[in-house]
Amino acid sequence: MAATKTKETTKQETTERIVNDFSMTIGTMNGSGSQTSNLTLLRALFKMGIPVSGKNLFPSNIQGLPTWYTIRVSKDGYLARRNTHEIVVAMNVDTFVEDLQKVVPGGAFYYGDHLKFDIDRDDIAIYSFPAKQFAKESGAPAALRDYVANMAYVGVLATMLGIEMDKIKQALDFHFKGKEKPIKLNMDVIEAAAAWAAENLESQDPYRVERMDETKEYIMADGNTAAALGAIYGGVQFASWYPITPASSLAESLTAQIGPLRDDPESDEKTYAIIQAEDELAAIGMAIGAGWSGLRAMTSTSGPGISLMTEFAGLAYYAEIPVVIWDVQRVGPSTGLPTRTSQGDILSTHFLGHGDTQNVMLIPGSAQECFEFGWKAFDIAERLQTPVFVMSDLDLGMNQWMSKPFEFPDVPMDRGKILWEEDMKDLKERWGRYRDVDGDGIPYRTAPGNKNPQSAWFARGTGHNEFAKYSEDSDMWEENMQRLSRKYESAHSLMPAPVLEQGKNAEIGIISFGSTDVAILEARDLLEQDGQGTDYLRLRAVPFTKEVKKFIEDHEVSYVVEMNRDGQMYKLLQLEYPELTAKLKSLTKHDGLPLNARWVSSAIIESEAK
Amino acid sequence: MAATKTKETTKQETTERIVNDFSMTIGTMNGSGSQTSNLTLLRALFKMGIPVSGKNLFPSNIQGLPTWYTIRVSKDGYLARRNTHEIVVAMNVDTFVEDLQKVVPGGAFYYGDHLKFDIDRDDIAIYSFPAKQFAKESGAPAALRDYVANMAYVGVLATMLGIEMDKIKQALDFHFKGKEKPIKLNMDVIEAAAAWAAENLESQDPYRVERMDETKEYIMADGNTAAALGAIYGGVQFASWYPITPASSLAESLTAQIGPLRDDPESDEKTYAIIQAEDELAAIGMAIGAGWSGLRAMTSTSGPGISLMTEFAGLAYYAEIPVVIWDVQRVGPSTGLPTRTSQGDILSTHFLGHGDTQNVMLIPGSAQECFEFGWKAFDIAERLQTPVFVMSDLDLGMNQWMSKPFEFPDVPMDRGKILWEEDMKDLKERWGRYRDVDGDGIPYRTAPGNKNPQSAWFARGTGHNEFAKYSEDSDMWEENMQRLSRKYESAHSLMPAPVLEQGKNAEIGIISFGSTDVAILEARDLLEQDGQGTDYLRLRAVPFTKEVKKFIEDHEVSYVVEMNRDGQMYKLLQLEYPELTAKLKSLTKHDGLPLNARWVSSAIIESEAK
Amino acid sequence: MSENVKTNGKPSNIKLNEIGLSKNDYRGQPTTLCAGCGHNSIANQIIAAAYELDIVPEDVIKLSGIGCSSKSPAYFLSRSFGFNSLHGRMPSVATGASFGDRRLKTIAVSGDGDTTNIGMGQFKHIIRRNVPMVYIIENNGVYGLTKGQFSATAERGLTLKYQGANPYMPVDVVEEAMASRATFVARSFAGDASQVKALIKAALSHNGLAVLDIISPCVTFNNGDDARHSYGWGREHNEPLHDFSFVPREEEIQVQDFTEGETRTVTLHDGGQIVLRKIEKDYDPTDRVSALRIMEQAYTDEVMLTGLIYIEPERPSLHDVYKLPLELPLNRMTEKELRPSKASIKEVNAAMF
Amino acid sequence: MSENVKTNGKPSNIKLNEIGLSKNDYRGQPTTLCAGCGHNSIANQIIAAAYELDIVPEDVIKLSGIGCSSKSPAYFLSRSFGFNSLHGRMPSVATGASFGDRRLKTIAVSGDGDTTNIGMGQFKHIIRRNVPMVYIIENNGVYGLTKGQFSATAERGLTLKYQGANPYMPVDVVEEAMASRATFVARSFAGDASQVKALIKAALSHNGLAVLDIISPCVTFNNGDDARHSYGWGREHNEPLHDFSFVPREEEIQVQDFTEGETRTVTLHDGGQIVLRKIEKDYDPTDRVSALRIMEQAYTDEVMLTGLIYIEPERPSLHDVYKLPLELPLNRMTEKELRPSKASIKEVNAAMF
Ligand SMILES: Cc1ncc(C[n+]2csc(CCOP(=O)(O)OP(=O)(O)O)c2C)c(N)n1
Ligand SMILES: Cc1ncc(C[n+]2csc(CCOP(=O)(O)OP(=O)(O)O)c2C)c(N)n1
Ligand code: SF4
Ligand code: SF4
Ligand SMILES: [Mg+2]
Ligand SMILES: [Mg+2]
Repeated sequence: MAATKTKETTKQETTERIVNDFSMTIGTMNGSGSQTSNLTLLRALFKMGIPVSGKNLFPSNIQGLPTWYTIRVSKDGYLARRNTHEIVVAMNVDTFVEDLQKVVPGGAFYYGDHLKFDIDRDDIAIYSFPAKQFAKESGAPAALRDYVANMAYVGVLATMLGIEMDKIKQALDFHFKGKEKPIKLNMDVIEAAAAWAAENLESQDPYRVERMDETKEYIMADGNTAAALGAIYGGVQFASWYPITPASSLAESLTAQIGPLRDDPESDEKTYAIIQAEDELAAIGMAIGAGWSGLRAMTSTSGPGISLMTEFAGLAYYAEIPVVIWDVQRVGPSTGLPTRTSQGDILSTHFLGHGDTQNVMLIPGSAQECFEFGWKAFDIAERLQTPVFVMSDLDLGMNQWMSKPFEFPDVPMDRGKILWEEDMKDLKERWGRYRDVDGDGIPYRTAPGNKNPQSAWFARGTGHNEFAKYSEDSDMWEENMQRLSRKYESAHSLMPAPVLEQGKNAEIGIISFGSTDVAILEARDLLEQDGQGTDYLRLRAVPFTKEVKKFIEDHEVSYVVEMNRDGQMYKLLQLEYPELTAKLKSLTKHDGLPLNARWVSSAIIESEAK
Repeated sequence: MAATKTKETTKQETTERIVNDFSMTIGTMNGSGSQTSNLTLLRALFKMGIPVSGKNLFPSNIQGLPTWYTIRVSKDGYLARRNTHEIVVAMNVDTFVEDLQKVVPGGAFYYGDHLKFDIDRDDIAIYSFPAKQFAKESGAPAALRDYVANMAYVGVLATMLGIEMDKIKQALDFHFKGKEKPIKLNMDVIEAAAAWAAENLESQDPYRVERMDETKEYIMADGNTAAALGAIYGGVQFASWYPITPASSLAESLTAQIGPLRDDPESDEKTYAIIQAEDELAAIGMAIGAGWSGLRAMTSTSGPGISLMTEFAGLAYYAEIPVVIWDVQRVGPSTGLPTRTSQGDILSTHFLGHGDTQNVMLIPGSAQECFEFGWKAFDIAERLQTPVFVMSDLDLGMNQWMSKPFEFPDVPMDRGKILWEEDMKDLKERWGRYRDVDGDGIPYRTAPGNKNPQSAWFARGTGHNEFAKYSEDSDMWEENMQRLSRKYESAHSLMPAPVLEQGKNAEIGIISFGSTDVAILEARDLLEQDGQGTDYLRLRAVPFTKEVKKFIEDHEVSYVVEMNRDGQMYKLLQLEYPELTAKLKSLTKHDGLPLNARWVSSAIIESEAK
Repeated sequence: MSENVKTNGKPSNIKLNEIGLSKNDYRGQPTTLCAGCGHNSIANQIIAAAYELDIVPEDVIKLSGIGCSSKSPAYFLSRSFGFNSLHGRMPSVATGASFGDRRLKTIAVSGDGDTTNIGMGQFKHIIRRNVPMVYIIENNGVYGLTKGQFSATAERGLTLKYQGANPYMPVDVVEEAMASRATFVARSFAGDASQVKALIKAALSHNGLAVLDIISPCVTFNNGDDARHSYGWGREHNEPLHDFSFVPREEEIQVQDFTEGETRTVTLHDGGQIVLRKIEKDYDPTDRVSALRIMEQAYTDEVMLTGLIYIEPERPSLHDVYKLPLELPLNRMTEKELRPSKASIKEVNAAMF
Repeated sequence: MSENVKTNGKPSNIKLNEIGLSKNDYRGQPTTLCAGCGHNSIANQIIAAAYELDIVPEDVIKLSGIGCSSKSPAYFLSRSFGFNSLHGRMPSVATGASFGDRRLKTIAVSGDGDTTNIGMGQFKHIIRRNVPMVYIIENNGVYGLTKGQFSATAERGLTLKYQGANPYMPVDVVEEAMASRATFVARSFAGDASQVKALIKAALSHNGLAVLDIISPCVTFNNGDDARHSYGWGREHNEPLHDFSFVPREEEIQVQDFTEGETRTVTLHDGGQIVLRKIEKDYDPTDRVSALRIMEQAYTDEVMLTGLIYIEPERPSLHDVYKLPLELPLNRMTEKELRPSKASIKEVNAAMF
């Protein structure tokens, strides 16, 4: 086999073994089916009880361009992306040279021996393996061979790192939903490769895995699936969407999962509808129509879609139609980097729509929270009668995360202030669609089909009085807009409070949100090692709850860490707490990659040193 | 005639005559042709040398709903809307009662005697006149009679107030472009009514007009016409638009005016194209295409259109396409009050587009400035290679304003950094579309048709390198976005500086912008009368120039006065000058009416008293 | 329909229909459209049709976009829920809205600008979806509400003051509906009250999307050259404040009943004429090829073909496709129907790996 | 075309065309589309057509929306200016872009999703405007770039993994173009190289909008049921990361030349078949009625009619309507042509009152 000059002679002083603590990156070509191999590795490690995370760095392309998958194995439970690569597996001829350079000194480099390159590094362990051979020998049909070939590295790594074969089997089992044929075909290749490695490769690097007991209480999920499931438990009835990376899989998961959970086996009738619209304008238009008609309605999209929804968002805000809009953020402006992650839509979404608007946003920070906000968003939208934006991102939405199990909603559904026939019988005053009866700025609504002859109202984006009648009256306009401000005030108390993590000897604060959570948690440990204690506040919503103010007040300085260029959340905090602005510092990164803990800690140290 | 009980007996102690200092409101039905009468009054007063302003308060409707026209006559040159009405002319049966109540004690109430109402006020002068009679007697064809009827009040007011007949003739002459027939028809009615009034009405109120010499240096213009003319002098070549109140007349003026000013009498070929698009998405898309192809391109719209342009705005920002977008603001959110004025799109337009964007905005404060920014916007857009938003509003755009004459551009056209064949011959380095050669963040561009084989580039909204090639590279993305930030920094110095008006004993500052100017100027005098000196900074652009910071620093407190709910400019100032936030106070009014000086002065006094 | 009945013991000489409602129960707010506007005629026929069909007003939802035409839902069926949405976007809002309670009838009104300019995409796509509803296009060839610019249905060469001559090919709503394979396609003229009413009734009982292209003259802005001329100087000035100087207050044009197969010339307010031809009696509207043929013939003959042009009654509606419940409408479902059991969450977590 | 000529004194055995350029001068960046994708075939024919027509690459602008198809302008004519705009919005951008220098040719590429879903409105309206350009729709019935959802041109009943069965009527691009009265309407199949090239050449010389609906199979996502089945388990799993497991690397389908009037069955990568029928030789494409007839016939026969279906050469293009200059293009005009004289400002002010 060894057609390449595999410098297996490059021996290293193998110091101690490094167990369950490394990052491994696999470079392949996209569309080559490597995802199954990568997920199998990730899942097997997870089932071994070791904290892991997997990040897919893929191009905006269907087939043929480089893609990398990074698995971080961390006995300490750090799940953020790291910039260092202890183990690299090269399967893509186009990136072989750069992949080789990625490996940290003392690390390990694996490659398929069909890639013929001179290898110029002797500070790392080098292993080559006959990737294509196992596929050929597997008896897989010719058309599937390239695909199965990627299983070779699974087998090789299993042997070299110590990944347990039955966990791999379990992963494949799950992946192929128990279908024997594909499981066997893949397992055969893996086993052949593992056996070959055992016989032909001698480990010269310190990296190993070993069983732990740290993942028992976790599941593995991507945020989009979690969101879809959350929506199902939230009683979603109408979802309209238009395909866009990285949001598509949210709607597609919904389509796939809702039937089994919601269909009545005794009836052919449905309790929901999911429509692929012709574009985002139609997607949100449909959802608003459905929200108006009394349904729990949602749409899911990403930046360009949000931009197209601008006019409709203003209508929903002003006509007070409950609707949930998931923005699985990717890098903008414009088409930007469609397969990279970002938190760049915070400001524009908050102010989405011409005229005065203040949009409510929920910001999940984990897959479990995607589930939770999946249902909670409907409660809030219906309670407030306003569009609720849930700000996820590509990293959270599309990557697999170790997550706490999803929890069944701890409160009954809140359908908000909606009146049906029975409710209207008891009304003492004439009902008015936009009357602020309770002083909280939130009016009562009715829905089509209500047979009370007083229940009908006319929804419109034009000026209206308390009875939803057309009005151009100046004072009426102003009063109604003031009521909407009051409603926004009321929104504060409905928002999920931020999560506070207190540190030892914490002098400084960190404020962050969303998928950066894992990087911040790790960065805090790094900072603590450097003697810098921190408190950490993870925001989960805009508007902010009172805890936010207190946190800023309580700290000399709070670093607002986010993944965009302009410090968008920092700006919102500035606007909310002008008097505290001097205590805030903005730290931003906007390279499209999941945030890296080391960057955070260094940036803070650097800033503190000033 | 006097079928109504006109209480002409209600005599008043006519104190002194009040000359050239009142507001007069005429209530009619829209679609009844009263605009010609109103404008005739306005223009005649203007030609008498008296400072005047006219505001049309009209419904979002074509025919039949109430509309009011308010003319303010002010010897002191105050042109803002007032809430008090010294003279009211009632021609609309639907609003008679409320119109009657509008008159200030001691004021005058005129009405057509075809309106039969009991009149319950004796604190004002009441005049009725046989509005329909003059029209009937005029010999106007039956179909035109209702229309001509409105000229009656012009004649009556001419007599009662002392408006000179030859100035009225001049106004009609202008209005009907010298066409004899309509001029005569209308003039006949006016003269008949005037004669009738002289004979039948006795003045019992103090309000009069007298010739002055205060308007010689002015013209009368609406902001939209001014903007169109400015664009023509700016060499506009491509304008795409979609009808929307209050922006339509900008494009329609452009259509009407460009031919005579730009067509070559010897050739049938054009130097421009104006296209009514199928919607705003297409309107801005066309303008961006044209901008990319090297044309001076623009579009004009209002709130809902701006919302629809969101995605394209992000493309233009990121691909760096020069294009000018006029936002003639009306009241939002949503369809809102389409015929009322607002400054409510400041924040959303600045952040328009998902991802990180910072849009440049010009803010004209007068018709003359609409003209000036009409041409300047192209210079700035081409210099910066970015969309430039010009933020006008309904009041400025659609009402007639006394304005300084338009000034021929004082600088040659700035086409920015564009390279043609000759320019490229001398290049030392390889040209790259997005290279920051000069360190100002502004790259060099080329346009289609350039025959240099190196000149072609591929415009895209996706990540690109300095040579406009597709790139997903993380660092490249970040660097390019940082360059765009640098470009925005460079933009600061290209922006028109604010206008500073210094007051006597000024302790406090007022910051405002756009059409509020006239109200602020008057409010400052009111404040000064109350012993409160003020300095006044009128912003004319975002980003802010250095004068803004200095102004805020130099004042204990600066009131940011604007016509929206949320204090949008105040927020932008807050974001730009966090350290100065404590010195800023927000004063907002969002009732859709042009700002009123008395409200401004009272609000400031009230706030200062605290 | 029963006439002059007594209800609730109160004597009444108002005509009541089978469900005891008078025509007043079907009216809306007073119109604010121009006197003589064709849109008002159509609103009246919606009122008449609903009244005569004994429809409970609360069983109807009414939707529109933005425009003079799109204001009209305010002028009929006050007791029905309504949604005056965004310019060009009624189809999407109506689609979503119709899912709330599938037992309700949906009546949607749009303008030619609303549907064929800004709304072209949504119009074409709602047809593909066959959402069960009546979709009326009040077609006047101009943007009424923004004061008279060309819409996409304006004839090529039509000349309007301030706008010049229209250089573009017109959109033919019926042809578009046919190209998108609509299941109900009809055309009428606002002034032909009985045909309009009959078609609305038919549309209300169609299980799918019914496209009604109703030519509805704008008395104020779409005035042919001659007519404009005859108004004289009243409109001949450039008025930047956009308040047109003269609006003829006329009665809405009404066409006397005429027989199928016949042709009738109608003179509009502006003196312009259109030629209406009613589809022949024995015409088979379920035959698509014939439909295309007569349309092409009408195009050649320069006549406006009116009547039910095409119908395909069998194609399942969107509600059928989505298997929406008939008994308990979606919008009355509660936690019971909508939230999976507490027990199920275990399985979900287990299935997550 | 001259072959094997020497230019600039340098000997060469590369074929050069009349203007001394080799085919390489017409190529673009290497494609990043899937091997076997029909879109690549079309890009090659654009290259061939431009080369054979001796077009100067700098005299072309190329535009697109977003999608796999819309990426292709990067893969031809590197020396031409290009604009990869927004999803569904190429028509508006192209309209504006074409005004810069009317002497340039405009080649625009779009996908079926880009044109008939999100872009339906702009597509219909650019046709009405008759903007002079070649408008190619690379039609594969799916959204390739977002991984295989239905587009509006997908057949009703088409079943795709994860998407279920398509319940909606398909949009027929040719029918839409005809309904909007396009002046040049053609259909072809990506694998029919010579027909594609011939039609592109014809389109390039049409003074108006030329709609080319080119069926361009997506090897990766639009795989018929059987075919999917035959790939076996490779695709039969729910993969949330959206990385489909198997992409067959095949050659692009090529159809041998076949004569006008003939019918040919083509087997796609997935085993599905389409039947192409070339329009008869003596067919008169300037006759609209015939065009409608043969389309309806093809619909009934369930064949894909290919060839030039309709052409109306005389209608003025948008550039004609706007009287754009031919000598000095708009985008080379300077202050001299664009800014009115200083003197004129006086008159303007005087005219303001
Ligand atoms: C996004 C947006 N753009 C523009 C407008 C302004 N606008 C209001 S109605 C209308 C045209 C209405 O024309 P049509 O649909 O034909 O109705 P008509 O008034 O003729 O009945 C326009 C352009 C708007 N409301 N929203
Ligand atoms: C506004 C917006 N919505 C969604 C997307 C995501 N998107 C990219 S390409 C595409 C579909 C492309 O389909 P098609 O035009 O048929 O091209 P193909 O890839 O099949 O060649 C979509 C939905 C986007 N880029 N922009
Ligand atoms: S402007 Fe035209 S369409 Fe609008 S209400 Fe008047 S007549 Fe009707
Ligand atoms: S996914 Fe389909 S359309 Fe896209 S490049 Fe691959 S084969 Fe072509
Ligand atoms: Mg219309
Ligand atoms: Mg496609």
